[in-house]
Amino acid sequence: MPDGSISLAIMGSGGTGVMTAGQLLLSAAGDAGWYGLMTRSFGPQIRGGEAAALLRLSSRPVEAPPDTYRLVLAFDWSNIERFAAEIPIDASTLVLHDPDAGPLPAPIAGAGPRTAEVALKQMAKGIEGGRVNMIALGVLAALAGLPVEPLEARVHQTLARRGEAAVTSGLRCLEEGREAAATLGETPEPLTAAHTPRWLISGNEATGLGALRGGVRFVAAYPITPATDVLEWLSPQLPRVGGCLVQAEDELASANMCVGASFGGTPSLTATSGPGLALMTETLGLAVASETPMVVVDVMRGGPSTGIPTKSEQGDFDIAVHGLHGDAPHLVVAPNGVTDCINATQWAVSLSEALQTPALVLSDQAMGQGRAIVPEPALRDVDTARRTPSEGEANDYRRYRVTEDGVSPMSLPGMPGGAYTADGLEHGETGTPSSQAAHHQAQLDKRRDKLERHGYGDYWADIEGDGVLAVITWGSITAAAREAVDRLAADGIDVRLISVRLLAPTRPADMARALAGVERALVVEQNHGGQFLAYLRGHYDISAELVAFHRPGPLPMRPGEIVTELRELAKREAA
Amino acid sequence: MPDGSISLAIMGSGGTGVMTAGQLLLSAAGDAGWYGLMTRSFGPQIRGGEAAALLRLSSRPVEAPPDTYRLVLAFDWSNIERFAAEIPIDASTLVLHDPDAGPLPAPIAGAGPRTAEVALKQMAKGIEGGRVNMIALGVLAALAGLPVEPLEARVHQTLARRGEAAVTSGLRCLEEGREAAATLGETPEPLTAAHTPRWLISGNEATGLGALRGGVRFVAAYPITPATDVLEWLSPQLPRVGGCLVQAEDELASANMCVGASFGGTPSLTATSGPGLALMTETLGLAVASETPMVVVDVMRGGPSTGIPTKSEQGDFDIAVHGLHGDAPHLVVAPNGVTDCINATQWAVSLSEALQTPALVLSDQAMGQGRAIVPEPALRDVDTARRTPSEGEANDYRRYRVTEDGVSPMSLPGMPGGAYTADGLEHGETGTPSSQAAHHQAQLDKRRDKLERHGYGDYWADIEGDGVLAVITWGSITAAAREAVDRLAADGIDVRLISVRLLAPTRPADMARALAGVERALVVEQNHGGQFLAYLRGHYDISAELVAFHRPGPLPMRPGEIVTELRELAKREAA
Amino acid sequence: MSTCEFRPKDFKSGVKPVWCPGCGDFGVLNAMTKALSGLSLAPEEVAFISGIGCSARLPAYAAVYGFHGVHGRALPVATGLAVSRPELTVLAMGGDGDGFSIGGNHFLHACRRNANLTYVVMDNAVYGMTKGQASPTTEADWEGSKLTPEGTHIPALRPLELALSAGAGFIARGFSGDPNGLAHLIAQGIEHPGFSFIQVLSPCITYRPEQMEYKKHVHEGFETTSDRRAAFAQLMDDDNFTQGLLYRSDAPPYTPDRAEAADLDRIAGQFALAAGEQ
Amino acid sequence: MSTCEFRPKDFKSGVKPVWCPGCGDFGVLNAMTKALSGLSLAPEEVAFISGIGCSARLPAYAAVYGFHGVHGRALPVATGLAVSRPELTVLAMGGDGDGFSIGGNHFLHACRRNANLTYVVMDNAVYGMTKGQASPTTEADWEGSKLTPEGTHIPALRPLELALSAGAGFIARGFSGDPNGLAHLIAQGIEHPGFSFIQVLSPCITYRPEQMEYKKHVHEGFETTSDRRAAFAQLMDDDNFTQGLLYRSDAPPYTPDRAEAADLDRIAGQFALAAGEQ
Ligand SMILES: Cc1ncc(C[n+]2csc(CCOP(=O)(O)OP(=O)(O)O)c2C)c(N)n1
Ligand SMILES: Cc1ncc(C[n+]2csc(CCOP(=O)(O)OP(=O)(O)O)c2C)c(N)n1
Ligand code: SF4
Ligand code: SF4
Ligand SMILES: [Mg+2]
Ligand SMILES: [Mg+2]
Repeated sequence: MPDGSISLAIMGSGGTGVMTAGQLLLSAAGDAGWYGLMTRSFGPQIRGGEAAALLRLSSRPVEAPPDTYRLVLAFDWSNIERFAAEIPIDASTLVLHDPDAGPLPAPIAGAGPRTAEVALKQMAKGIEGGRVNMIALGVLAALAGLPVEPLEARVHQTLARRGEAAVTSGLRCLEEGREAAATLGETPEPLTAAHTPRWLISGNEATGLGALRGGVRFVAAYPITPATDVLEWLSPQLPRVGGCLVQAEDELASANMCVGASFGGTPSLTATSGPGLALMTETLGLAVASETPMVVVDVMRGGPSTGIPTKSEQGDFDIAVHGLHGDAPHLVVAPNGVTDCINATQWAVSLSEALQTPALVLSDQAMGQGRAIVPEPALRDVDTARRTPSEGEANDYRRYRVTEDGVSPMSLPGMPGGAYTADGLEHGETGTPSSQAAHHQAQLDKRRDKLERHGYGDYWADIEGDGVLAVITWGSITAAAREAVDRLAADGIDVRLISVRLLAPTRPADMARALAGVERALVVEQNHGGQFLAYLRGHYDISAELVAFHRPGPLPMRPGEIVTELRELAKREAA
Repeated sequence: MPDGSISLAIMGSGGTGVMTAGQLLLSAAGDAGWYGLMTRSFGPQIRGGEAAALLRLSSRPVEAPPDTYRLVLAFDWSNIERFAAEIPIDASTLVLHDPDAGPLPAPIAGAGPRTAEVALKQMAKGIEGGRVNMIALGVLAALAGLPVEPLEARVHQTLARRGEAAVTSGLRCLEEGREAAATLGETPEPLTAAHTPRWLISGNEATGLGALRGGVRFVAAYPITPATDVLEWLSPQLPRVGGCLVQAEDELASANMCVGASFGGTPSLTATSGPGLALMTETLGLAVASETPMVVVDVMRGGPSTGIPTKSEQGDFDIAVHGLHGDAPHLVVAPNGVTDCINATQWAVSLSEALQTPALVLSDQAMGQGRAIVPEPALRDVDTARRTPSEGEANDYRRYRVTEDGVSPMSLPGMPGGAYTADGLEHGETGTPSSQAAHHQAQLDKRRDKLERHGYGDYWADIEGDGVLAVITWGSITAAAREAVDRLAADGIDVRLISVRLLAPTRPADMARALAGVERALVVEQNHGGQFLAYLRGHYDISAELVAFHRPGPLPMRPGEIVTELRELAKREAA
Repeated sequence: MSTCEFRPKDFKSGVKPVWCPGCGDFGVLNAMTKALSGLSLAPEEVAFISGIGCSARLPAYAAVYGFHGVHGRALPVATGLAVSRPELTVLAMGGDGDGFSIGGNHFLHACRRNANLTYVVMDNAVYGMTKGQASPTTEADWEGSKLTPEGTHIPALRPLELALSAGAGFIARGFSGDPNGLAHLIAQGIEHPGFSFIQVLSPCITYRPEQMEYKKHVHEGFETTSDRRAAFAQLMDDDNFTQGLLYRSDAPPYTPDRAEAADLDRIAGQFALAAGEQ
Repeated sequence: MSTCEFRPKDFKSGVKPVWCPGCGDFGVLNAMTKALSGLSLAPEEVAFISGIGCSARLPAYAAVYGFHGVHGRALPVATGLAVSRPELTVLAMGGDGDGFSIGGNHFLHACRRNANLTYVVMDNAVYGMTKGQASPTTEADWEGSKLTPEGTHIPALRPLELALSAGAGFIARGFSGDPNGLAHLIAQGIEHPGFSFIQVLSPCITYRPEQMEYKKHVHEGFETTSDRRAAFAQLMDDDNFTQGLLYRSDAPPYTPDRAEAADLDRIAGQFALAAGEQ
């Protein structure tokens, strides 16, 4: 773990307020000028099951999960066997537990951590209206070295609506927690505060914001975990910018509503997860053939089928890139961090509008539901202008005219002279259905060419560092890969990081440039089959040796795992 | 064109009886002991639009389309510009046309064919109840050298239900046609008759038969061109073997009905085309995760989207292999000829049952709706036995038990002690939902391993010939590739043919053996993007140089095109 | 009709229909163009949205904006358009298979949602485009389909009853053989604020040639009501050939929430933390 | 009930439900096991088929054969099973979102098709599993969902009316708070040959805590009829809380054609040509 970062896990059974404690700690850390990330882990119960809040607080921006947790605080050990694998600990971990909760369970004790008892329940009982989670918050904040003021302010703000007594009791709990912490003889990590502007945002909120900034003004929604919060965040925002959201009866409807709104000229989006995406592919093919822009955000979860709805995985690469029937080139964009969800989604909207083809945004549960304190984002400018016919073009208007760059002017309902019928049947330039080979070839070429000929600029990938070794990756696990690269750099081993944001279409020349001089590259992804690796092999000509590193979810991809693989790679090179 | 084969095209506008003439010619040729193939080409009208019957008759089994047509007979030139590209002609072609239909249109005249007038309309008028198509049939049969008896017998049989006058008039027409042909001074190709047993069957019928032989006893149906005839053929057959067919409200229902019936122990199937397959992928993922056997036949047509419903293309490779969300390994089998539709479909059913995972059968319009006279098929034996729990296993029954070969015994409703809940949620061995990493990994491994560890035998591909050059292909265009290889062999150039039947899972060791010694391989497929090529590159380690040859439909892939590419390949090798 | 600026033929595109000669859908196309002309609409203000089927080919034959989508999904496409561009006149259309079989769920929810659009179903009780299979409105004992050669054994769906129970606010039945009457119904449907459903008996002369008799069976009879009870009562006596406007309610059309403007920076502002003060 | 060989608890699997304490679905599970026990069925002769949702988790909690499929598709899975294994007792079940939103089309067609199965919808007028969005049966002005914070503006669906218009032959409403009454309805549904639909008011105490009041609202009232007219009339007066069996018809259940046996060789024989005689 790099200096200036501390990781904590808080866990307990339903109703104990684990998440509230985690959120307060995160926001207070933000107010204190720190950076941080919080993810949540829930049991299968709809409500009130055991839960864990997993935090990492840092002096520097941080989006990767830690390798192990420094501090683990358990209210109780309810169903710990379901959680244990998600909270790696080792001998350096300090496990704080309530003696009332019984002995340390095997999965915890086995790692041989340092332990200390904190009589949370008993202390809470001693305070009028006292709550276990507030005491825990006091303990953890003190052990993390978090200044008192911002935490008290946040607690004050949160409890205020429950009345003064609640506030007093909450602050009392914090204090007792702090005192209990002082008796443990631990020295907090010295985290330094940033004085730059920062945001507190989740990936799903960032995706929503990116959509609005990209110009999306129509959203069709069908709820699905873990994408629902994108839609729920957008719902009250859209009317404020003149847009609207419609709840659809299913994903077939939501995708087709987007087609209809977009046909009318309104940039449109829906968000879903794997099972919903599967239901949308027929309509995505229609958008390809009819050249209708639209954006579908897929917040990936464990698959296949219903899979593991609340946990992250990068298993939808294949369906996103190859899941449409027939030859149906389209855009696939993967944000590679919480903040990047803003810009990447915005970019997807503008590419989709400019290229008149559907764009998929591949996010995932870890990034989407991860809540991070990030540097104020550098927002990219984009203009989402759809090409409409010039006056000249409106005479003899041909909707699917073959042009130099493959993009044809698109008239919108209401424009005189521009009437045409969009069609998912193969068609000639006017849109009239045709089964002739020449028309088919021309339109297939056009639909491919417009994607290949577009200038995507540098934003197609993040390329960092140099060296003959590389990591090639995509999506949320980029943060872990970046941290791994940093750690190797600290050991004097240079590794280039290539995080591909534009997954489709391919960028052969750009990739060749990015990989110039690279001899071996580790291809890192979080799925079982190595879907991205096969794509790189099948669709690119890469001379560097590609070494696979992929494993499925639900455990987050940790920097240390990648460090281990990279060290192997470095050794092989030396040999 | 090889010796002993003749190709003919008959065309005319709606209601002129083009297809009847074509079918009579084909069946009579069958009765005469010949082999042959007939495909149809229609205009966009639902009924009565222009149409062409495209035939190839031969002394030897033939399933590939010809490079050019020897004989073209036009009743009229209605919308010929839509057809011309599908009926290649050259200077050796004899175009027979009715002077009443006006001058030869440009797309025909341009190729500089030999021409002759046959006054079809006028002759028909001269006969009581005379019909143009019967006269044409007489002309063509004579020019093809078809013996008179079988043709007269077929015409007799067909017209009998319209009464004696119709028969007399039909036979009269044949005779006048024959006489007209005699005046043209053409010498028919000397086709020899086979005396071996032969079948007359379409690919879609063969698929239906294969399904029944594989044990399918439940079919759910939603019509879609060009798959409907699979379902329509099966409908009256199923009850005869104790099965049944249910017409569903949509493809979501048809796929899920198959899941339900299969859960109950009945081997189940549905047939569809691209748009319907797109709607089924969520359910296919469910079948993967819940380990429920089922077969989906995709009779491919032009894509993307609604595309070109009546024409052939191999564009659904990607969605078939990669179209499911999450890591969802399953079976994809491609019949490589009309007859092979029987065995390959039967095999798909039995693999699906044995491996408890869904199987896709990738057929296409050309093969599915092509009607061929073939040697009596060598039917493969298969036993479609699902593994059920032994008595010992029924105590402590665990539906998803991890076994050596990855296949777990599957109890069926009605079996005491075997009750379990099948689930698309990730689960432990008993089926109880779980989001634990260890369960996820174990079940993902198991679902992959059972496919990879199975012994598929030699039937995974057809491998013919030897040499350092190869053609790698799949599906219906295998016939054209085989003919191309034969032609090169006649020139002394040896080319190995590898027609892959098991598209998924991959067979790395088998492929390595098949390609041993091959230096360059032409990868031939009928789609725009080269989907199979990318798969071979991405998922196999092939040391031979892979050279792309792919183009979209709707024009059939002709042997001559492949010959040209192979000659190029052979030249490069020599260089 | 004296104020019309565009004649019915100005609403035709000139593309030759793929329909069989004699198909009922020709009459529906005529009725539509007549209705639009009568309402003094300009072609570019109108959008025709369809799924897949013979009948669903209609948009390309009109000179309006059209979208020929995928099978069964005309209504959500039309809903997206109508809701985001409320000033347009949006008509959705297609066949009985498209609308009641694969598209049944969207029909149900379009009736409930009541977005401002008009849905015309050309009902021929058969899948024409795929060459003659039974649709939901096909009689249980029709033996004309190879897929169900002994009939489906499933009673025909009653579209008007379904629409009424699902909450539709404008429910009518017309006949393609009566383009004037049909044009009038369509015009009323367009003028109705909210979702209007018009079932049109439109014979398929190729796969259901017996439907040429429809003209003998159709009869006037519906008395327009805005009382659901009265509407149900009429449907209990319906022989499936009663013509006219059965039911009209004045429920307000669906309009999703739209509020006053905010700028994007203000929206983004919610994520900013107070700068660290330590 | 004296002949029962398996007690209600023999139909429980022992898997601990994920349901919130107090969720109405516990009562439904109890009613089901009670009904099965009362009908003297053996657990292995019964199959529970569901889609996705809190309620759709039910099959795993019963000791019968179960299939927990994908969202909205319980009915086609159940239909495939019931039609191919007619000797089994097949129940489909799930929530109002699963059944009436994404699954609406299958509901419609299951009502029409009349395959022999029983469909129990645990209606809580909310999407519980995804944390509280409006479902088709949610009131138009319910502001509890973040997705539609000002309400959906869409009137709630009336499931019984829809089922009746779609052709269902057994239509009832029960309440999870009355497991005995519900068990009786379920038993009747199972015994009815054909498709039986039972809407069960089953409160979601987490996202619709106000539904705890349901027990005060429910009341007897339906008079079982086999006359559609009379059934519609009762529904016009329904306040959505009337309990009991509303409608039962004696339409024969769907059974696809099955004929006498032929062997595969005979079937293949149709393709053989007479050997060439030249
Ligand atoms: C997803 C999908 N499934 C099936 C089809 C095939 N298909 C095309 S049109 C049609 C039915 C047409 O019937 P109907 O809607 O009644 O229209 P009609 O042709 O009778 O006017 C079907 C099943 C398709 N195009 N897409
Ligand atoms: C295709 C698909 N879309 C969406 C979801 C997400 N999802 C799961 S359950 C559910 C709704 C559940 O509501 P209901 O059926 O009423 O069941 P309840 O939880 O209220 O019992 C949704 C939308 C999904 N699993 N699959
Ligand atoms: S098949 Fe029937 S519905 Fe289709 S165009 Fe012909 S007559 Fe009309
Ligand atoms: S969320 Fe509602 S429906 Fe789901 S288990 Fe809890 S109370 Fe029951
Ligand atoms: Mg129809
Ligand atoms: Mg619900």
